[in-house]
Amino acid sequence: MSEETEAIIEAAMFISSEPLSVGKLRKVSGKDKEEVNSSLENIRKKFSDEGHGIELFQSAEGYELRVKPEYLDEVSHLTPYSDLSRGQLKVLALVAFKGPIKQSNIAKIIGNRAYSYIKDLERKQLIRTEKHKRTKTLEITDEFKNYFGIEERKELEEKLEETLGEDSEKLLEKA
Amino acid sequence: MSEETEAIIEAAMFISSEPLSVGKLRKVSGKDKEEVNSSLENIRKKFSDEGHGIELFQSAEGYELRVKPEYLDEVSHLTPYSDLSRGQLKVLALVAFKGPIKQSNIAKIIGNRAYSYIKDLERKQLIRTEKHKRTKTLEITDEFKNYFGIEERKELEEKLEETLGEDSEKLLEKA
Amino acid sequence: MKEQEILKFARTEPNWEETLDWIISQEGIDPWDIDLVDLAEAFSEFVSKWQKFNFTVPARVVIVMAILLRIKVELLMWEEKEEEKDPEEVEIEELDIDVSDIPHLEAPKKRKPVRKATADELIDAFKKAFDTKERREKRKQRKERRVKEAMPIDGQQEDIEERIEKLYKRIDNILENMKEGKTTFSDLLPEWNREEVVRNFSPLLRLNQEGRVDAEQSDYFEDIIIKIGENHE
Repeated sequence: MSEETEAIIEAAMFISSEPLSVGKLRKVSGKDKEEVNSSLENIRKKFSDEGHGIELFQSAEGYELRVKPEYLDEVSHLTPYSDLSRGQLKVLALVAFKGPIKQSNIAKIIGNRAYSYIKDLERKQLIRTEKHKRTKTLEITDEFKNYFGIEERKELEEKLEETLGEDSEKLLEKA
Repeated sequence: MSEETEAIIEAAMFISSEPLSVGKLRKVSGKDKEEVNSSLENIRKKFSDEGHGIELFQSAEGYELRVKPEYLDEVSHLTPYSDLSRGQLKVLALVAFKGPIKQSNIAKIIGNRAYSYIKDLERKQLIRTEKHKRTKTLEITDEFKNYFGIEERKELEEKLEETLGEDSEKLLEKA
Repeated sequence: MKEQEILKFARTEPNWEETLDWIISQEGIDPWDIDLVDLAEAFSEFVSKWQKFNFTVPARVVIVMAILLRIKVELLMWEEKEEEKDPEEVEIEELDIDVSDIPHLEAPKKRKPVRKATADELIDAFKKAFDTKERREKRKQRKERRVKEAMPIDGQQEDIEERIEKLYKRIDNILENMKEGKTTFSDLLPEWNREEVVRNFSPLLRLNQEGRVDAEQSDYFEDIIIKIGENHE
């Protein structure tokens, strides 16, 4: 019964707090790789229909259901939860405004938990680390620009100045 | 364009952290009551199809998308979140398994914080209070059965027996 | 009941019959139709106000109050029982179970819908990152200060034995000049602050243990009373 497989995979992606790999979906549904893949294909087709506001999205992390980008602006205020935790956001902000920045420098500002946030952000491909001899430096990625919908990092700095005024310079000098 | 209305309503319900009223859906979609209602009806029909693992659910609090109860057991391990706190769940368990039960009796078992949990649960319409001269008694509602996907108290007791074995009999005898 | 009146009445040193009589007249209770619940309440209110003036309440009056209150409780319980028999009232037994015995109910899991973070949130996080740093540094400084305060200050660091003897001498001196033969911990200290308390408390414990002084604290946070001990030299 392929319909039931589709249903359970849809339910799994709906409730999951993170994207699911094919392996994970096989486990949940108890079906083989082929059936999982063809079910995913059917789900993708169903939701691509214009009457749907959500879609199947595949990223490096796996499969997930998400709001179609064209509706995101209109509905995203309906949830208070962002997919980045406060700690992750702090690290990301430091990399965005002060990058390339040494990993150890970030830990000095945020504390030791910074290392686990850095790992999370790398997994989400929002930052990348580069190794120089003894130190690791961090920088934002193209995926970061996609995520925030900007072309250049400069756009962010302008926004920072707009919101903070003179304080922005002081902050940028720190660290 | 009714298809777009359906899409945006679906997107809104997908991303919202709480059930949405028709009023709220009108605001988000910019459509009138009739169009919102007929869109909701179409969405309900679409998801009732066997190939879907999620459904449109209407409760006292509004409309929401949720996993179809028959798939819940198989996928609920994929998220750590539930919208009832442990304290609320304890009160709810007492009312479900021992109700009708006196409000003062619950406070005696759980402590004074019980009163605020009772209020929360009443707001969610999972329990209702009945006033008799000097005492208030609590009972579960139909909404409770909806929420847990349970038809009758008997089913609850069976579920309890499954998890607790012999202990459940002792507990139920005390009631 | 006005406090002024009670004051006047209490001065006459009444016995319990007179007290009862007085309350009935003061409260305007019909002596031929006394509501015992009301009377008990008025009586106990009277006694507690009486006590407030620091007068010694005669024991018999207190006993009468206790009897009246017991009658009141019994009456109320009887009334409640009567009400429970009321056919409208549902009979619900009181459960006597422990919190840990409550059956486990698992709430249906919910999806937690998330959205992307916004540029504004990123800017806010940038600001907060430095706040966090400052807070952490301040916390560290506070902690260091506290440790310093609790430790003897350099230069003043002296041998514990020396401190014990000094304290003992001080106690001895004070007691010699006093008739009652006892002093308090707070009187011993040149100044009541954390540093002095810490400096002197453990020497005092040692002296007490050795029986050279007899230190006693009647309750938590009460001052410590110090007397000369059995092994006084």
